Amino acid sequence: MAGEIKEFERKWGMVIDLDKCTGCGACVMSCQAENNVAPQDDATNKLRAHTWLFIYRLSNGKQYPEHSTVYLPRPCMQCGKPTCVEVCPVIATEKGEDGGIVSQVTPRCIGCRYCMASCPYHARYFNWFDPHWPGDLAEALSPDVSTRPRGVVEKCTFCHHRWMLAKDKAIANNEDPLAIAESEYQTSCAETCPNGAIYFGDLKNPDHKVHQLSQSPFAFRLLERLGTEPQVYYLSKREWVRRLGDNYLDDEKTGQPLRKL
Amino acid sequence: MERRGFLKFALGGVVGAVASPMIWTTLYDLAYWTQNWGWIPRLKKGDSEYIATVSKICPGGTPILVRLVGGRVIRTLGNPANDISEGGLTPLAASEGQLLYTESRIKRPLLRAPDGGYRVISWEKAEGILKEKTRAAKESCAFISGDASSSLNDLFSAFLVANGSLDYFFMPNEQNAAEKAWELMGGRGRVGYDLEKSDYVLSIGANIMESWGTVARNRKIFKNTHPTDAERTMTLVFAGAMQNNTAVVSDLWLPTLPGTEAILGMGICRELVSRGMGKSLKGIEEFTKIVQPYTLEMLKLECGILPDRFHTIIEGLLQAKRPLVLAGSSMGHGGGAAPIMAAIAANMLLGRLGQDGNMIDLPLPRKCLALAQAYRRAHANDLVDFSQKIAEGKKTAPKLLFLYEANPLYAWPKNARIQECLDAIDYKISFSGFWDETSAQCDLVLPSALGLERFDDVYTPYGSGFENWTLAKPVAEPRYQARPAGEVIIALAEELGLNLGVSDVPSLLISRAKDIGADFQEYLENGLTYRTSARYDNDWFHLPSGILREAMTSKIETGIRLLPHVVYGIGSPSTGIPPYANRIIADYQLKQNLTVAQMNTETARKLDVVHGEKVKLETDNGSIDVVIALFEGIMTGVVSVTAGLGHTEFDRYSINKGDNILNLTHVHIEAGTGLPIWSDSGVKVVKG
Amino acid sequence: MEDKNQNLENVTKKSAILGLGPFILGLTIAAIFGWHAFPELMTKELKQPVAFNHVVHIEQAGMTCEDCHYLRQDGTFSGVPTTAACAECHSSPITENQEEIRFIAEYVDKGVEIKDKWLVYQKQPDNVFFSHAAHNFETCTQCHDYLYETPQDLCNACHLDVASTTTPPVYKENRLSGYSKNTMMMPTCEACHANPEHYDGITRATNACAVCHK
Amino acid sequence: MDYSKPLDAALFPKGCERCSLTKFSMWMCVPIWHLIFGTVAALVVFGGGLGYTALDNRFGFGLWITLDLAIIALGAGAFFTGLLRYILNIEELKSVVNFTALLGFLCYTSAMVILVLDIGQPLRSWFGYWYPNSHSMLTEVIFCISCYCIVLTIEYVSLILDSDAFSGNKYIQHLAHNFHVYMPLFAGIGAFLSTFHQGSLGGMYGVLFGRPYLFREGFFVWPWTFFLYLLSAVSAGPMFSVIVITIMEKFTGRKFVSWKVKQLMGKIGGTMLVVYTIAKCLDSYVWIHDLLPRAGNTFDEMFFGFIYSEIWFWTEHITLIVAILFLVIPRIRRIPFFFYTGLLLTCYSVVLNRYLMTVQALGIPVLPFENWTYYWPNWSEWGAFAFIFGYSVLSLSLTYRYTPVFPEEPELNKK
Repeated sequence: MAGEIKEFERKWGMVIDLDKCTGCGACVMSCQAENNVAPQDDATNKLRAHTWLFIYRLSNGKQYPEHSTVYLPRPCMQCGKPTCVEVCPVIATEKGEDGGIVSQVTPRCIGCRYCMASCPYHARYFNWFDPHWPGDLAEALSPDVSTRPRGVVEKCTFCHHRWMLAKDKAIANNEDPLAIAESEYQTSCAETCPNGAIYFGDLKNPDHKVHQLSQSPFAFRLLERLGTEPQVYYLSKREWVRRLGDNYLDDEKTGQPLRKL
Repeated sequence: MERRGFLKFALGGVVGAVASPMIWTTLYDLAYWTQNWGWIPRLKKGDSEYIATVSKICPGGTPILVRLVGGRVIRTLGNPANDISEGGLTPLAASEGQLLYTESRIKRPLLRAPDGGYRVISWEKAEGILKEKTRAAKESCAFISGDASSSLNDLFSAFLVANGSLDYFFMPNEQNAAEKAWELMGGRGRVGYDLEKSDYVLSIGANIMESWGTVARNRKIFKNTHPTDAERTMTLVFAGAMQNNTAVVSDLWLPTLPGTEAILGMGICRELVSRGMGKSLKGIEEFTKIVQPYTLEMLKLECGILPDRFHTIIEGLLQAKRPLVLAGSSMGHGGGAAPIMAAIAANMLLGRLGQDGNMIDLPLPRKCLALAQAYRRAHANDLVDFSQKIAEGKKTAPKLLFLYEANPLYAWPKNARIQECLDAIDYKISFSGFWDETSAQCDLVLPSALGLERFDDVYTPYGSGFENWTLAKPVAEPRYQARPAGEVIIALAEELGLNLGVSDVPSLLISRAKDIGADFQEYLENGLTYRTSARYDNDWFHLPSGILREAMTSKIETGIRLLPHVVYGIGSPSTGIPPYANRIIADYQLKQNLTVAQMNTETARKLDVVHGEKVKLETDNGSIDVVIALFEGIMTGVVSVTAGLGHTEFDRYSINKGDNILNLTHVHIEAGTGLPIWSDSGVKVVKG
Repeated sequence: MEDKNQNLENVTKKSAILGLGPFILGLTIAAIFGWHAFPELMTKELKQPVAFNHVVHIEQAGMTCEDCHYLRQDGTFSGVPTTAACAECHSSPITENQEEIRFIAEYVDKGVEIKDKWLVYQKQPDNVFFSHAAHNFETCTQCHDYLYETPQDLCNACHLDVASTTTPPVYKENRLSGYSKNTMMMPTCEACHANPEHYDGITRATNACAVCHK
Repeated sequence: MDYSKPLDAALFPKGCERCSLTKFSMWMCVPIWHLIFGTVAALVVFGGGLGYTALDNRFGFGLWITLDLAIIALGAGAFFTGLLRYILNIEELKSVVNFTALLGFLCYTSAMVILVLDIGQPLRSWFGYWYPNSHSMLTEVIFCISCYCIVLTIEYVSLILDSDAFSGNKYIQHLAHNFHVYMPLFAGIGAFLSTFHQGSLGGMYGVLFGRPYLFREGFFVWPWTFFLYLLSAVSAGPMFSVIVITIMEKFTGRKFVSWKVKQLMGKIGGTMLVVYTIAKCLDSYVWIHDLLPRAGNTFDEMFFGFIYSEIWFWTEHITLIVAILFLVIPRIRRIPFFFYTGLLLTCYSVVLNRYLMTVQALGIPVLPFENWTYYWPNWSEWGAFAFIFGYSVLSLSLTYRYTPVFPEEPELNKK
């Protein structure tokens, strides 16, 4: 009954170079504007704040001056074997067959939050209240992503709407919609990052940057031992950062290259 | 039997109802209703366009693309076609679209009534008041500009000069201190930082990846020199008290206490001199004497540096082909000229000053209008000095003050005495996009069109490595009754019969374009950044002596040091915290309405405080309530607090979110240069 | 006790003949209400803001469908024309038609956007992404050429055939859901999207949620 | 009219005495106040959103789900007693089987009420039936609980129809009789449905492979929390019924069920408890020594501070063992103090188990760089608790007053 790891022709994935992230939050700002995430009066309670893309500050656990810090942006991992999809009672979320993006159909969602309880990455967010755009902020709503009412779960979709729009653009220009260039479909966070820390593309397409990067000896994924097979890879040349990507017993070695494509 | 008959009738009714679509369609309709609740805004479709322009709220002049749908501004994106940023976007520039619509925008001209409240008035009436007040004040007027990189400053300053006043001021910025340092050391133009060509960048105190200079460009350079899948082509070293945004990606972090940037710079100079660098430089003997006290021992004591890392850096600087030393304050301003002078001297010793990949002498901006003050003159004006003198009664307060997107009340420490200065001025007029702290004390508040609604430009912002110019153009009609301040001033000058030599803002910008050789029309259309390779040669420079020696005598804080941490995402004094930005304020920066003070375990142990404890930070200047958060990436004896919090005006996203760090710091004067310094401060941690 | 049983039997006999009466009566009333009265009650009829005459525009003005309803360069569909587009011809009245005069007075002159006011019969809710680009005539007619002889036939597969109307049909809206009665519902989408024959070859469609939902 | 009797005496079950209507009405104020408070809380949540609760994105499940799981486990007395009585024909249990059905009905309907409150879009709740995801354990739960709720409703209705108020109506008497004839069938269906959803509730947690505290695989079959939940429910269910009966006896001062039957219930529950405890301890052992280390976790990492400390984990286990001692050894079981303590300890352990699996499991940081987070329900969540408490007390009181829920009551209270 446990979900199988699904393989598709395309596999949209992300590679985040942690050695280049300054934690500035430009990606988070872009994400919100792109996806019509409603603002909140107070977002200091991070357990109630909608951050489809959340930036963690990691520590190597040592004292000053040996201490080292790294910022880790965490979008939805778009797991190959998602914890959330199997558990949804109403099929409001599914592993998309067109690139393996885990969708969230908010009009179907009944808000039981079982998917949130299942996700070890906390990538899912519940609309505790109705969204509110004070003043004229609703004027800035993008037509590409629907607004969500209270009582439903939402999450990062790898800006799936951009993929749909890119395909339509290709059709309108008599091009093959399934053979678009890497640059035609980029997530909002990836294109925004001033440091170029976020790469996005088809993990299976050798022409795409993420394909090679995901096979780097410095690549790792979060909580890989759970078997979720995330489609988001992280890169760091620092061993302690890679080790923080998963739970290890003290006597276990880490830092081995991961090749699981 | 009646009852039984009725029961049958009812049963038939139920069967009939169940068999009809009534119940089932209603169930569906109810669900559809929940999917389209009327109180939740609906999306509006339309055709998309992307217009290239430049961010006017991001001090680094980030190029942007504005997305419009059906003529409405939706959001800003990075502009991949512009090689300044190559598509990158700072968090502040990312919020520019939403800022058009916030509640804190000033919608109509407001006039303060005698009871202190504000009345909405018409633009005609507002213009009448403007005219009357300006005419009455004559030369007794002053102007504060919140936008240091705009050519509009020439317009405003010309207007001021035409009225007979030279009191033109800028909001706090590092530019003033840097230009001073540059000038003192023989620079003929403006200091430029050729980061692109450098292969070793040592940043002393300057948070170059977050808030110093042309951030989007700095970060693009970092991106290109630090490829993910290849060896880096530039080494980035950061010296500062905390693992901030720059330190986390830098290749080496050299901890140094806040306020000791100049000492570290001198220490580096001493080390370079002792290794025989700069022998042929003029004044090297004198300079050798000046740097003599800054031994490694002293650096360890005063800056808290780690000797091995210090030596690695010296070696790195010596071995690099095109090393660059630059300096700035952790706050982005208020650090004085001494650190920058020391950095310039270090570059001279390295033999790189004026060369590729180092500090270069960019041309001085020429005036667009004959009447305007010269660049150096305008940037030499010191608002702190002006304000303090007025407060002390050593100077007569002007009768009239214009503020343009400026919020000095928020942006300076209390003892800059801005409040007293404002109180002493008869009439204050604010052109502002947002309801900020200073506007809330002005007599006339005029809604200023924002950067996306007006013609404007960004002309060689501080931190640039070359002379550059980007045109900002209106992508949408000004919302509400906002008007471009430049046009209002031109109209006012006409009314008063003053000839500024310009008929409207675009023609001012055209003359700027012509002056630097850009084709206005071309850049209006493509929205790109025009750049020139103009620079002065470097034979005018000389090693600093007297002034630097004097500047180095400025007071150094002891005890627990306060380290302000400036992050762009939280907005600027003139924007407040943008609507979506509160999500990027981390829980180690703000907790509910309390500012968070970060320190390491060792400091906490010394102070006998624990994680999560509420304490007061106190200085002679004031105190703020904070909650302690432990963070090991910070030097022992240093408390870091995020700047940009603690607004009392703007909207729900800014008001009462933490405390303003400037309530703690205080201004003191740098010896020799006379520049105000306020970025460093000692602080007391008071329990209970 | 005896009497009671007797009564009970009588009743049973009677109900054998008459017993179904009340049941059928109840059933009929409820069914009529459920099938006819209730849907009526739930429906609100709305008139279009302007009595737009498609026939006149096509036959007399010689316009084509694509003059107003076209695929944009970026692949999105223009939908209903904007006031500005109408004003390209109707900046001032070109006929004596009262509706035209009113349209110009109320929309063109005042700068009111007709696109926001026009009622789209096949209006999809915000959570639906329908790609006009993907559902194009060239692709569909590779197999379904017998169904769609002209592009208009394909349009009419989902849309009302408004092109042949001189006045716009009445717009029927559900009071509760706010949906147009003529709008396409998910089963219609699934007729193709859940049909594996569309998964390869020319259409390369999928039934993934996010293909139609945003 | 006999004025020495309460006004509504005609409606009382045959041969049973009840307090005066005035006294009863006063007593009714207690549940009604709870109901009012609960209703206010529910309206706030329905009207304004779940933001009015203390739940957050980390604790998507909180008090409500804990409560849901707990009352469903405790309500398992209904199906298990029904199974023993009607299928296995243990005649003695006929004196409690009505009551366990009633208690089951209350527990399950309460659970449904909370579920409706707990989901963000109650108006879409029917999606669960109409667009079911056959892979989801929750779908199984939804279907089984609703079906079983119907079964329990039928059982409850038959109890109401048994009431003396309807003794004049032949039609209803016929109907009631028919219900009784088919009761074994209902009991069978109920047992089948319950087995599945009690298990599925455990399965719901056991399948969460992203949660180290919950995930279980291998041992029996996948996922073995399925059986743990079932076993814990069948042990605690009958015991909870006895506890509630005893509390009611204390309140009314009358006897409803003989000590012998209670002992029998305790014995049955105790026997099941032995099986459950063995399974639970094995489960914990394998979890600590196999599953956790394989995921790179240690036992210590699952606990933190006081509220998340190991104390609760050990309490859960130790109370089970103590309860077994009290309930399985006949000599100890016969002493009322130990008997009732045993029952209470079992119920406590099962409720604690549901709490730990809901709140502690979600509080544990899975990502190595995350922190522990805390959750404490607020008034609106307690409101739901008050609601079901009021609802249950109200229903129990009314049902007890007017229906022969305890067939042996007249016999046991003969003076």
